[in-house]
Amino acid sequence: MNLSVNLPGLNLKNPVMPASGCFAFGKEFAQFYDLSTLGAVIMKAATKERRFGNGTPRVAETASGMLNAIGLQNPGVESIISDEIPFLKNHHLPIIANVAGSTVEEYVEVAEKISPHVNAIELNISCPNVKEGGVQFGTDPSLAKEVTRHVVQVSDVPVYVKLSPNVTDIVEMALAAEDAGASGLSMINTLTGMRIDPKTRKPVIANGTGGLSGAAIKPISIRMIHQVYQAVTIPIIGMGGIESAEDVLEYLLAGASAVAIGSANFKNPFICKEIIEEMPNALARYGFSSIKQAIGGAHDEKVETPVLRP
Amino acid sequence: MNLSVNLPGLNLKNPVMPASGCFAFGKEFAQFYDLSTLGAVIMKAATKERRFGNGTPRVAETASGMLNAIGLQNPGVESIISDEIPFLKNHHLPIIANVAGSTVEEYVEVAEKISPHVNAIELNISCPNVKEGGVQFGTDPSLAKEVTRHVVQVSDVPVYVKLSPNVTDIVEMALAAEDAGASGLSMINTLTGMRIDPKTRKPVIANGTGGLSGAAIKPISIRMIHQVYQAVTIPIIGMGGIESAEDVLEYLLAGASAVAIGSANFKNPFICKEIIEEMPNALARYGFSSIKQAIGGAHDEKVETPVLRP
Amino acid sequence: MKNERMTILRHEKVARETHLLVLEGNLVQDIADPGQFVHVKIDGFYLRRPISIADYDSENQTMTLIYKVMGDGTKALTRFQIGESLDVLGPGGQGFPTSQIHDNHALIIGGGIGVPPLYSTAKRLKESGVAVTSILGFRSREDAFLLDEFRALGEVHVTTEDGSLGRSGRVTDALPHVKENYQHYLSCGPTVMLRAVADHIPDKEGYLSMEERMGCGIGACFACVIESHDEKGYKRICCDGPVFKAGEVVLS
Amino acid sequence: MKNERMTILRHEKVARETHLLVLEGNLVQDIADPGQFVHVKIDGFYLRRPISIADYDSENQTMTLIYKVMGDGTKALTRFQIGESLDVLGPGGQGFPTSQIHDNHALIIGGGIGVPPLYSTAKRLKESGVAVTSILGFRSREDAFLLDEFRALGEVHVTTEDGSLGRSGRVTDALPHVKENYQHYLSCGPTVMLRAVADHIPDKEGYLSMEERMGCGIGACFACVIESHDEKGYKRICCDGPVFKAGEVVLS
Ligand SMILES: Cc1cc2nc3c(=O)[nH]c(=O)nc-3n(C[C@H](O)[C@H](O)[C@H](O)COP(=O)(O)OP(=O)(O)OC[C@H]3O[C@@H](n4cnc5c(N)ncnc54)[C@H](O)[C@@H]3O)c2cc1C
Ligand SMILES: Cc1cc2nc3c(=O)[nH]c(=O)nc-3n(C[C@H](O)[C@H](O)[C@H](O)COP(=O)(O)OP(=O)(O)OC[C@H]3O[C@@H](n4cnc5c(N)ncnc54)[C@H](O)[C@@H]3O)c2cc1C
Ligand SMILES: Cc1cc2nc3c(=O)[nH]c(=O)nc-3n(C[C@H](O)[C@H](O)[C@H](O)COP(=O)(O)O)c2cc1C
Ligand SMILES: Cc1cc2nc3c(=O)[nH]c(=O)nc-3n(C[C@H](O)[C@H](O)[C@H](O)COP(=O)(O)O)c2cc1C
Ligand code: FES
Ligand code: FES
Repeated sequence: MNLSVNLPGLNLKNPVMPASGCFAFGKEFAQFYDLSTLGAVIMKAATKERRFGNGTPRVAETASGMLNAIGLQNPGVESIISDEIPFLKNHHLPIIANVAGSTVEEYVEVAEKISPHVNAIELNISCPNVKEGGVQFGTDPSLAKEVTRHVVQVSDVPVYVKLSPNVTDIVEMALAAEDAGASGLSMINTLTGMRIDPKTRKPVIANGTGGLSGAAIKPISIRMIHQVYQAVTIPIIGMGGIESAEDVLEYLLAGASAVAIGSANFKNPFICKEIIEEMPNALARYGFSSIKQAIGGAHDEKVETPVLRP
Repeated sequence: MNLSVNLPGLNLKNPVMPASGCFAFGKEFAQFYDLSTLGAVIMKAATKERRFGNGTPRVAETASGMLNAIGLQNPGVESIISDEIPFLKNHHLPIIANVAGSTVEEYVEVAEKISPHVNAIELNISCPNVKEGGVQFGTDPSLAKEVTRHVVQVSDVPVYVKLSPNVTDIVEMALAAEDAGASGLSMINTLTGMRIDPKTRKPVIANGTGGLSGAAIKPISIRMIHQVYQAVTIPIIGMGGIESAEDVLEYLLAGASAVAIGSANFKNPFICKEIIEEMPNALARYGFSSIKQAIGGAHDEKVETPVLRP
Repeated sequence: MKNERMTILRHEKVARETHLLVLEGNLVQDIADPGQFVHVKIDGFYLRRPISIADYDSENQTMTLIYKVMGDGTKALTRFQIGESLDVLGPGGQGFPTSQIHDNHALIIGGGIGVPPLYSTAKRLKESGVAVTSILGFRSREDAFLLDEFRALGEVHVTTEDGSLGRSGRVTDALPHVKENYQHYLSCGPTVMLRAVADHIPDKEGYLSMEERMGCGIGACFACVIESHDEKGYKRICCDGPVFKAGEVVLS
Repeated sequence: MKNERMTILRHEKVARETHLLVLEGNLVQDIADPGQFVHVKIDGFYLRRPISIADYDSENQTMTLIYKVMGDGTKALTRFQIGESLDVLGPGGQGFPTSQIHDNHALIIGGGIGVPPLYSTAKRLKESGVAVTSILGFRSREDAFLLDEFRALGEVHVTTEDGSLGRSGRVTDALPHVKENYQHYLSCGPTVMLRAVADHIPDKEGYLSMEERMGCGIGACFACVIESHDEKGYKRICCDGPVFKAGEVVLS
C-alpha cells in the first residue's frame, strides 16, 4: 500500500504528523517510538524572543475534548534552531516550523531565521490564546494576506497558512492565503471556548478563554476543509480530533492531503505510530489502494476520478 | 429555594425550557411528564407556509454531540396557531414561538401572525440547514439589525434574537440585535459541521452539512455568552450541550438568565424535568440561594454583588 | 412508552456478527404489536440505537432483541454482560397489525437483520390461526439465524446471495416458488429489498417495516421522515411507522 | 516510561471518599523514586488523571495508588472492579530523591491527599537508615488514612482541622512539637500548605511535591509549568517535578 504523498516542500512517506504544540520538539515522544516512523513533524510555535506563556491552569477538560491556553510558551526562534532542530534532524524526516508573532515584523523575522533549517513553514495566524498572538491576522482576510505575503517573500521553503476556525467565512480566509502566495493550508486551529467552575465561580483556565481541540471539533473541521477544498487549488493539511485511521480517511475524503494529530497524543502517546500502522488496513477496507486515491473523494464532482492534489 | 426568573414577557417559575426543534410542540413529551413543570417551552420553528425540510438522513452522531439538518420542516404558521398552540396553552406555561423565514417579509408575516398567541418570539436568524433559511441574517450584522427591527415593530410580545455561533465576532451580532430593539438574546444555535462516511464516500447527512449540537459545543457557547454578557444589557437565554443542573449553573455564571435544553432530550426524555428537580440542590451545593444570585457570577466585576438581570 | 433500565438475562452470538439479547423489565407490558422497536442507550454514544423487538413475553416481562454489529455502537453493545442493565426507551412506533389480519394464510418476507421483528409477527399470526409461509434471505449461510424457530411456525424458504444455504439469490427469487394462497405479506429488510418485494407483489396488501436514522425516536425531531402519498406528505418512521402499508410511503 | 494496561488486584475504600487501588504490571519496574506519579486513563474522559504512587513493590510488580473522589473522573474510577484493567502511563516525573538523603532524621509533612506519595518515601528513608517523623494533616477523623502504616515507620503527629483526631489545627501547628533533629523535610499537599511549611522551616533543606492541571503528563505540552528561580524561568511539574527543592520554584 502506497502511503506517500508529495506536497510542496514535503515528501511524506505517509500523511500523518503530530500537530504543533502537542509534541513539543519531539524529545519526549522519542522515548515511546522511533520518530522516523512519522510522515513529518510540526514543531511547537516559535516566536522571536522566548515567551513564558499564560498563567496556570492552562488546560481544562471538556466533553470529548479539551481547552488549552498555553500562550505560545517557547524558548524563542534562536534557541529552537540551535537546541531543538538538530535532534529532529537526526531522525531524517521533514520538519515543519510553526511560526508565530504579534506583528508582521516578528512573523517575518522568525520565518527568515528558521526557514533555512526546515522543510516548510506553518504560519500560525490563528492562536486564540494570547492577546498579542496573531489571532487578528487569522480573522481578518486583508491582514492574513499581508502577513502571508511578507512571510512567503522571506521564506526559503513553502509556507502553509494555519487557519482559524473562529470566522464567519473560512473560504474567504483560505483564498486570502492562497492569493498571497501560500503553498498550502493547515486547518484548523482551535475554536475559542471557556469552562466555568461553579466552585470558584471563575473560568477554569487562568486566561479565561482557551482553544477547544479534540474529537468534539472534528465535524467543524471536516466541514471547513470540505468547503475550502472546492475553492482553492493548494493542498490542505487537515487536523482536529483525529483519533483513528478512519478519522484520517474522513479528512482525506473531505479534501486534506495530509493530517496532523494534536491532543490525542496526550491520551495515547503512541497514537501517531499506531494510526500510521493501521492506515494500509483502513485504506484497503474501504477500497482504496493509496492515500492519493482518497484525497477529495467525498466531492461529488470527483468521485469518478479523484483529483490528485497537488 | 427560589428558582424564578422574570424576563421580558416571560415570568418563569424556573429557568429551564426545551430548545426549539428538539421538543416539537410538546405532545410527544407530555406522555413522559407534566409539561407544566417546565419554566417555558420554545416551539419548533414556524415559517409562513409548511415546509417539508431536507432529504434523509437528517442526523448523524458525533463525539459528544450530533449533527442535524432537518431543514425547518414545519406545518406552517397558521397550522401551528390552530393545531399546536391550544394544546400547549392547556399547560399554563409561557410559550415562545421560534420564527424563521427566507426573507424579511416572511419573518415579519410569521411574527405578526403568531405573536398574539405567544408570550415571546425567538427570532431564528441562525438556522444553518436550509439554503434560504435565514442564516445570512445571522452572520451579517446589518441584515440582523434590519430583520430584528422589522419583527420588533410588528410583534405584540418581546423578541429574543437567536444568534448563530458561526461568526467571527459574536459581540457585534449581539449589539446589532440589541440596537434593533431585541428584548433578549438566545444563544446559541448550532455550529455548522459535517461527517463523511468512508463506506459511501459521501457526507452522512443528505444535506451535506448539518448543525452541531450537544455537549461538544458547550465550551463555545459558554465563551460566547461570557463575552456578550459584558457587552449588552438585555438578558440571555443560554443553550448548547446542557445535560445537568451543574451545566445550567455554568450557563448562569457565564451570564445567561435562563437556559434551553436541546439534543439532550433525545438521550433522556425526562432531562428537563430532572434538571428542574435537581436545581435547588445544585444551587445550594455551590452556595447560592436563588437563580438570580448566580446570573453573571463568573464576571470578575460582579463577584461581590451579582448584578440581577433584568 | 417507558424509559427504563432493563436487566440482561441472555446475551449470545447467534450468527456472524449477530447477537441475541434477552432483556427483562416493565416496558414489555406496553408492547402492543410485533414490529415495534426500542431505543437503546449505549454508554459513550450520543444517540440511542433503534432495535426491533424480535420476540416478547408479557407474562415474564422479557423481550428478545437480535442485532448485528454494524458500527461502533453495536460493537460496544456486545460487551454488555448478563446481569448488567441497559437504558431502554420504548416500545416505540406502530408494529405489524397482526390482530387485524384474519386471513387463512400470510407471507413473511425478511432480509438479513430485517428478519427479527418478523419472528414475533409470525408467532402472533400463527397464534391467531393464520398460516404462515416465510421467505428469509441472508447474505450467506453464516449470517442465517432463527431458521428453526420460523420452521416451527410454518413453511420456510431460505435464500442466500452466495447460494451457501437454501436457494441462491434474493428473497424475490423465492417468490415464484411460494403458493399464492396468502392475502397479506409482511416484510422487513433493506429499502431496496422492500421496493423489489412491493414491485413483485403489486396485487396483494402488504406491510413494510422501514428504517431511517433517528434523533429522538419519539416523533419530536423530524429526523426520520419519509415521503407519503397522503395530504400531509410525510410520515415519521419512529412513531407513524416503522411499519407502513405498502403504497402508503414512497420507497425511494 | 511505559503505557500499559495494569490489572486491578485490590480496590477498597480507606477513608471518606478515599480509595486504595493496587495495580499489577511491568511499569512498576521503571519506578525510580517514591513521589513519582502515573497518568491514568478513565473511559469517557478526555484527559488522563495524575495520581501519585503511594507504594510499590518491584519484585511483585505491584503498586498502590490512593485517590480521593474530587470530580467525575475519580468518581468513575471507583466503579472499576478487581480483575479489570486500567490504562496507565508512567511512571512520570522526578520523585523524592531518598537515595541522596543520608541524614539521621527526616521530617515528613503531608496534608490530605498529599499523604500517599509520602508513604513510600518514608518507607525508603527508613530502609536506608534514616529515622522518620511524620506530620499528617487531615480535615477530619473520617478523612484520615495510612496512620498505622506511618506509625510502623516512626513517630507520627496527626492534625485535623476540626480537632476530631490528634491535634486541632493544621500541619504547621504540629511543627513546634517536633524535635528539630531532622536535616531534611519532605512535604506534599495543597500549595497553600506547602507555602506555609516552607515559611515555617526556612533554615532546613526541603522537598515539595507540587500539583497542576496536566495535558500530556510527559513534558510536551507546557500545561503544567510553574515559575522557577533559575535562568530558564520555569519548570514543568510533570517531568521536572512534581518534587522540587524548596526555593527552586515560586509557590504563588
Ligand atoms: C426501526 C428500526 C429497527 C431496527 N431494528 C434492528 C434490529 O432489530 N436489529 C439490528 O441489527 N438492527 C436494527 N436496526 C438498525 C440499527 O439501528 C443500526 O444497525 C444501528 O443503529 C447501527 O448502530 P452502530 O452504532 O453499530 O453503527 P454506526 O454507524 O456507528 O451508527 C452511527 C449512527 O447512525 C445510526 N444508524 C446507523 N445505521 C442505521 C440504520 N440502519 N438504521 C437506523 N440508524 C442507523 C445509529 O443509530 C447511530 O445513530 C433498526 C433500525 C430501525 C430504524
Ligand atoms: C503530580 C500529581 C499527583 C497527584 N496525586 C494524587 C493522589 O495520589 N491522590 C489523589 O487523590 N489525587 C492526586 N492528585 C490530584 C488528582 O489528579 C485530581 O484530584 C484528579 O485529577 C481529579 O480528577 P476528577 O476527574 O475527579 O476531577 P475533575 O475536576 O472532574 O477533573 C477535571 C480535570 O481537572 C484535572 N484536575 C482536577 N483537579 C486536579 C488537581 N488537583 N491536580 C491536577 N489536575 C486536576 C483533572 O485531572 C481533569 O483533567 C495528583 C495531582 C498531581 C498533579
Ligand atoms: C496544548 C496545545 C497546544 C497547542 N499549541 C499550538 C501552537 O503552538 N501552534 C499552533 O499552530 N497550534 C497549536 N495547537 C493547536 C493544534 O496544533 C491543533 O491545530 C488543534 O489542537 C486541533 O487538533 P487536535 O484536535 O488533534 O488537537 C495546540 C493545541 C493544544 C491542544
Ligand atoms: C434536531 C434539532 C432541530 C433543531 N431545530 C431548530 C429550530 O427549528 N429552530 C431553532 O432555532 N433551533 C433549532 N435547533 C437548535 C437548538 O434549538 C439549539 O439551539 C441547539 O441544538 C443547541 O442546544 P443543544 O446542544 O442543547 O442541542 C435544533 C436542534 C436540533 C438538534
Ligand atoms: S426520530 Fe425524531 S421524529 Fe422520528
Ligand atoms: S502536562 Fe504537558 S508538559 Fe506537563
